Amino acid sequence: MTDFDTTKIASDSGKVVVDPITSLIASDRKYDNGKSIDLSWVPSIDDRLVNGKVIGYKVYRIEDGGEPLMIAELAPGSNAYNDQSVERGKLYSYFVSALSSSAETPSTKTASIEPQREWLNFKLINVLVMALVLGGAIIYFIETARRGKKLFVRKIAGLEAVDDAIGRATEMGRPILFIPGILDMDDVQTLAALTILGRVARVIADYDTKIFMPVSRSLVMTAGREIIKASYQAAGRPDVYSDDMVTYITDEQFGYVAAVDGVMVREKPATCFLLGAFFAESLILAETGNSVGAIQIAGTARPAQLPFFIAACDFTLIGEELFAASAYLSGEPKQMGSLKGQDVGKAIAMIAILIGVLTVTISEAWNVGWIQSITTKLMEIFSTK
Amino acid sequence: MLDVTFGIPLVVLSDVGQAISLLLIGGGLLWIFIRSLKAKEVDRRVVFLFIFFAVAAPILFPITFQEKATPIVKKLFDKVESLPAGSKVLIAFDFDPAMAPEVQPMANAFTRHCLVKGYKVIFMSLWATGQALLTQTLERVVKGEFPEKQEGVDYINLGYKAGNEGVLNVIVTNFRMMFPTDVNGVPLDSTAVFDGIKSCGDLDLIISVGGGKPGIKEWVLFVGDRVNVPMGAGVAAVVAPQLYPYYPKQLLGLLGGVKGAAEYESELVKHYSRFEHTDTPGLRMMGPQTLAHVVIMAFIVIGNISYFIGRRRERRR
Amino acid sequence: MRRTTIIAMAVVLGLFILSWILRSASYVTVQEHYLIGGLKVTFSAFLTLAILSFLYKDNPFYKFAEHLFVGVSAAFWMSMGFWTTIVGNLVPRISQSLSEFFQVPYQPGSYNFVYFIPVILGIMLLMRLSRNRGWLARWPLAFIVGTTAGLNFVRYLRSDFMEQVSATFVPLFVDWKGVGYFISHFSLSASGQFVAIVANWVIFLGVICGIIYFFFSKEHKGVFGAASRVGIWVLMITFGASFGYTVMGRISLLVGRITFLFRDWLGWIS
Amino acid sequence: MKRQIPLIITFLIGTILIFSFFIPPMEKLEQTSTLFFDVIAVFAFFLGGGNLLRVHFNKLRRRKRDWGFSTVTLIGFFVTLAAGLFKIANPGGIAASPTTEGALLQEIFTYVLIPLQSTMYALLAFFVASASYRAFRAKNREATILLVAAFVILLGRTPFGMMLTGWMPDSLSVLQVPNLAIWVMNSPNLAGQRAIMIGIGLGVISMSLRLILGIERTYLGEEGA
Repeated sequence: MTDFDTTKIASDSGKVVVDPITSLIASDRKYDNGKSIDLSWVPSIDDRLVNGKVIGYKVYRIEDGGEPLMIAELAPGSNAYNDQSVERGKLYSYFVSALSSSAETPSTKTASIEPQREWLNFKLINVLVMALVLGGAIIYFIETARRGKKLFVRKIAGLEAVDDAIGRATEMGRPILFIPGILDMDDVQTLAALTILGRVARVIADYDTKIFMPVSRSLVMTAGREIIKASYQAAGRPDVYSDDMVTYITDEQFGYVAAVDGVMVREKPATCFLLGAFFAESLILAETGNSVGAIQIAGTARPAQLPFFIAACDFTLIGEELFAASAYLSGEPKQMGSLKGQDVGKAIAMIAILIGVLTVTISEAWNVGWIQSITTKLMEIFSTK
Repeated sequence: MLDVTFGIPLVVLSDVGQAISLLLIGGGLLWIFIRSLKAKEVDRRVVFLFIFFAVAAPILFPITFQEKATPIVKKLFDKVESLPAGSKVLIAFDFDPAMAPEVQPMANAFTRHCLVKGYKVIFMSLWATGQALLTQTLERVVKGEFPEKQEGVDYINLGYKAGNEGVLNVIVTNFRMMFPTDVNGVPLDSTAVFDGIKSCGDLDLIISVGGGKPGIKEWVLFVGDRVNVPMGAGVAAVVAPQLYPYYPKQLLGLLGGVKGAAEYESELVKHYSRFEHTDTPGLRMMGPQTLAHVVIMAFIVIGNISYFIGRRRERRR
Repeated sequence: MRRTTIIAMAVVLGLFILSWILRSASYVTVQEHYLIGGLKVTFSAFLTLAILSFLYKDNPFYKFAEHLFVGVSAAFWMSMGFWTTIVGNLVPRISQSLSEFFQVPYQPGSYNFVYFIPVILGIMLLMRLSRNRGWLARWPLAFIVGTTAGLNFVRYLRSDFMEQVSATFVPLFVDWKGVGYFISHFSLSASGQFVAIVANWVIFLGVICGIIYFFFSKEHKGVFGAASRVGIWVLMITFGASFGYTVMGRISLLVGRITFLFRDWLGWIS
Repeated sequence: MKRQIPLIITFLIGTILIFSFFIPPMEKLEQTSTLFFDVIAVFAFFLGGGNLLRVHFNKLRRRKRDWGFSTVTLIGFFVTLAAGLFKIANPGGIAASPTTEGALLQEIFTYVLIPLQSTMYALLAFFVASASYRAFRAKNREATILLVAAFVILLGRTPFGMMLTGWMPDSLSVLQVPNLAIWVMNSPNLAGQRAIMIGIGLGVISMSLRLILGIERTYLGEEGA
C-alpha cells in the first residue's frame, strides 16, 4: 500500500500547512453486534475558533491492508467519529488528515483493529435489572395471591358501573356497542380492551342483551369473535352467538368513524364501551354516543385523548386503570397479584424521585460532593440514553 | 375577482358583512344567554350552527382583531426594530410545506421587517423542501414588495445545504466553507452582503423559522450558545412549549403558531403604514380562530350559568 | 313523507348538477377536459357537505358518503398494503421470478426461507373464513400477541417508566444564591426565579401525587388519600390544559374545509 | 393441543424478543418480527375485505335495511381495488408508486378520500364546541379545576388574554394570561402527563408479562386460567 506522502505536501511552498491531529485511537464500540468502531483524537493545534487555519478533517479507513478510503469529512472542532460501516472478521486501520485551505496533513495510522461483538449489552444492564426487579415483584405477588393470600384492590369508578350499564341496556331493550380502539393487535391497549370484552361479554350473555362490535382491524375482529363466542358458550347459550356481532368496517381511521357514527344514530345503543387506543376520533365518537343518550364507559392510555373522554363520557378509565381493569373485573387472585406487583414499581418510582429531587436540589444549591455522586448514580440507574 | 358585486363596492360589502355577522353572533349568544337564565338548554345543532358561522364569517369577510403583542413576541420585534441600518440578519427557513401555513407568515413578516429597516438579509434553509418555500418568499415578498432591493447588495439567498446540524457546526466558524457561493453560483466574496462576514459570529441577529428537526433547538445548541449572537425564532404551535425554556436567555423572543405570527404582523402594521394593505395571513387566520374561541368560551360560561340556575331551582323544590 | 324526501333529494342533486356546469364553465386548465375538472371539484364539495349534513341529522346523503368511504378506503388500504409490503418487502426476499415480474430488486439471502413463516401464518389467518378450520387463526394471533408483549415490555419499561422517573429529578431551588438574594429579587415575573422554583415544586409534587392516585393496592385514606386527591386535581389540570390547547388545531381543520368550499368550489374568495 | 400451542407460541416469541433487546447479536430479530407482522397484517386486509364483501352481499341478498347503500360500498370497493391492484392509468407503469400523480388511485385519493377524511376530521371543531357547552360544568371540585384550566388556556390563545391582563408590569408577568397558559402547560400539565406515563408504563409491563406467562389468555377466546 502507498502511504500518503506527508513530506511532499509539507514541502510545497506557498501552501498553508497545518499541524496534524494527535493521539488518534481506534477502539471497538462496546456492547454491539460488531458493526461499529469508535475513533477519537486531539484536534490539530491550528484548529481554533478565532483565526483557525483548519477548515475540516477527512477520515480515511484501510480495510485488510488495502487502499485508504475516505469515509467522512468532518467540521473543524471535531474530535471523534463513529464508523458504522464495518464488518466482523476484517481488520481495519484509520488515519485522519487535517485540512487547511490548500493542503492536507495526515496523521499516523492506527493499529489494525477488528470489530468485536458482545453477547450482552452492558449499557442496558440497568434496564435488565429493572426488568428483573419489576417482573420478579409481579410474579412474586401472583404466586402469593395464588397461595390464597387476600389482596386489597381499590375501587375503579368506571368498572363499578359496568354491570349497571349492561343492566340498563337490557331494561331498555337496546344494544350495547363495544369499540376496541382503532389500533391492531400489536398495541397493548387493544389487548387490554379485548380482555375487558371477555368479562363484559360474559355478563351480556347472561343478561341476553344484544352486543355489536364494529372493528377497524380484521385481526381484532378474529379475536373479538373468539372471545364473544367463548362467553356465550360459557353462559350455556352458544346458539345465540352469531358472527355478525363483530364486524370489520375498514382500516381507514375516519372511514371507520363515519360508519360507527352511522351505527350509533341508527341503532341507538343504550351503552357504549370506548376502550383501547383512540386518536382524534375519540371526541367524535363520544359526542355522537352522547347525543343518542347512551351511557358511555371509556378508557385509553393515550394522554392526548383522555381530556375528551373525561369531558364527554360518563366514566373514564385513566391510563393505567385500563390495564388494571381486566384484573379488577375478573377478581382472580393471580390477576390481583399482578396489580400489587405494579404498585411495587410505583413505590420504586416515588422513592427514586424523592431521593433524586433531594440530591439534585442540594447539589444545585450548595454543591456537596458526595451528594452529587448519589445523583450521578441514580441517573445511571434510571437514565437509559 | 370582481371589485364590485351588485353595484356595491366590495370594501363596503365586506364591512357590512362583518357587521352583520358579528351582530348575528353577538345577538345569538345573547339569546342563548337569556334562555340559559331560564335554565333552558339549547339544542346541540344550534351550537354547531354557531361554530360554523363563527368560522365561516371571518373567512368570507375577513375580520381581524387587534392583537397586542405578548412580551415574548414584543421583545423580538423591538430587537429587530432597534438594530442600526445596515445590520446583518440571517433568516433560516427550516420548514416543509406541511408546516408552511403556520410558519411561513412569520418568515414573511421577519423578511418585511428587516428589509424595511434597511438591513442586509441572508436567507438559507436546512430543509430540502424549505428552499422552494424560500423562493416563494423571495418572489412575492422581496421582489414583489421591495423591487428596489438588489440581490447580493441588500439580500442574498444561500439556499439549502444538506447536513443538518453539521451545516451549523461549520458556519459557526466559517460560512464560505459550507457556502462558497450563493444559490445562483455567485461567490460570496463578490457580494456586498458578505463584506465583513466570516462566520455566524459576525452577524447581528439570527432568526430561525421552523418546527422540526433540525430547527430552532439545533440553532441554539450549535450556534446561539457558541457565539454571542442574539437569536430569535418562529415555530409551529405544537413545539412551542418545548422551546419556552430557552427564553429569554438563549432566545430573545419566540413566535408560537398562528397567534405568534398574528401578533408580529399587527406590530408591523402598527409601526409601518406601508404594510396597511399587505396580506397578513396570520391575522387573517386568527379571525376565525378568535371568534371560534370566543364562542366556545361563551358556551362554557352559558352552560355553567344554566347548570347553576337549574340546580338552585331543584333545591328550592 | 316519502314523496317529500324524494323531491328534496332531487332538488339537491339538481343543484349539484347546476354547480357542476357552473364550475366547469369557469374551469381553466390545459391538462384535462373542463367537464372532468369541474366534476372532480363538485363531487369533492358534495362529499364534504354530505358529511357535514350529519351534524343536522342522519340522512341519505350522509349514508351515501359513509358507505362510499368504507368501500373505497378498505380497498385503498388493501392495494397499498399489497404494493408496499407484499411486493415491496416480501417478494424481493422469497422469489426471483416474481421480483422480476414486479420490477423490484431481488434480495437473495441464506435465511430468506424464514419469510415464508408470515405467509403461512397469514394463510392460517384466512382459515378464519372456513367454518371448521377457524381455530387455526389462533396461531397467528398468538404470534402477534407474543411479539407485542415482548417488544412492549422493554420499550415501555425504558421510555415510559425509567426515562420519566429520571426526567423528574428537578432541583427545587433554581439558581439558588441564598435566601437574601431570593427575597431581594422576589418577583412574579414569568422568567423570574420564584416562578421557576414554583414550577419545579409543582412538577415534583404533581408527579408524586399523580402516581399515588394510581396506587391500586392501598386504600386511599388519610395522608395517602389526601395525596391521591391532589393527584387527581393535577390530572384534571392536565386534561383541561390539553383540551384548551387542542381547540386551536381543531378549528384550523374546519377553516381548511370551509376555505375549500368557498374558494375551490364556489369561488367566493380568492 | 388447540389451546396449548398458541400459548407456547406467545411464550416463546415474547421471551425471545425481550432477551434480544439485551443481546446485540439478536438485534435483527426485532426488525424481522415487525416485518412479519406487516405481512400478516396484509393478509388481515384480505380477511377484512372478505368480511366486508360478505356483510354487504348479505345485506343485498336479504334486502336488509339500507341495502341500497351496500351497492355504493361494493362499487366503491371494486373500482378502487381494481385501480390499485392493476395500477390503472398509472403513468409510471408497474414499477411506479401506486399513488403516482395521474394514476386513478391517486385521483380517487385526492377527490374522494381526502374530502371525506378531512371533513370527518373537521367535525371535531363542532364536537369540541358541543362538548364545551354540555360537559364543562362545575359539578364538583375536579370538574371545576378542569374547567378553569381549559378556560385559562383558551383565553391565552386569543387576543383578549393579552388585552385583559397586558397592563400588568413585568414583575407580575406570570399572571398575564398568555404567560400563565404557558406556565400551566409546562408545569402542572407536564407533571400530570408524566404521572400518567409512569402508570401506563407499569400497566403495559405487567400486562405483557401476564400475556407471556399465559395468565391473560382472553384474546384466544378463553377465560383466564
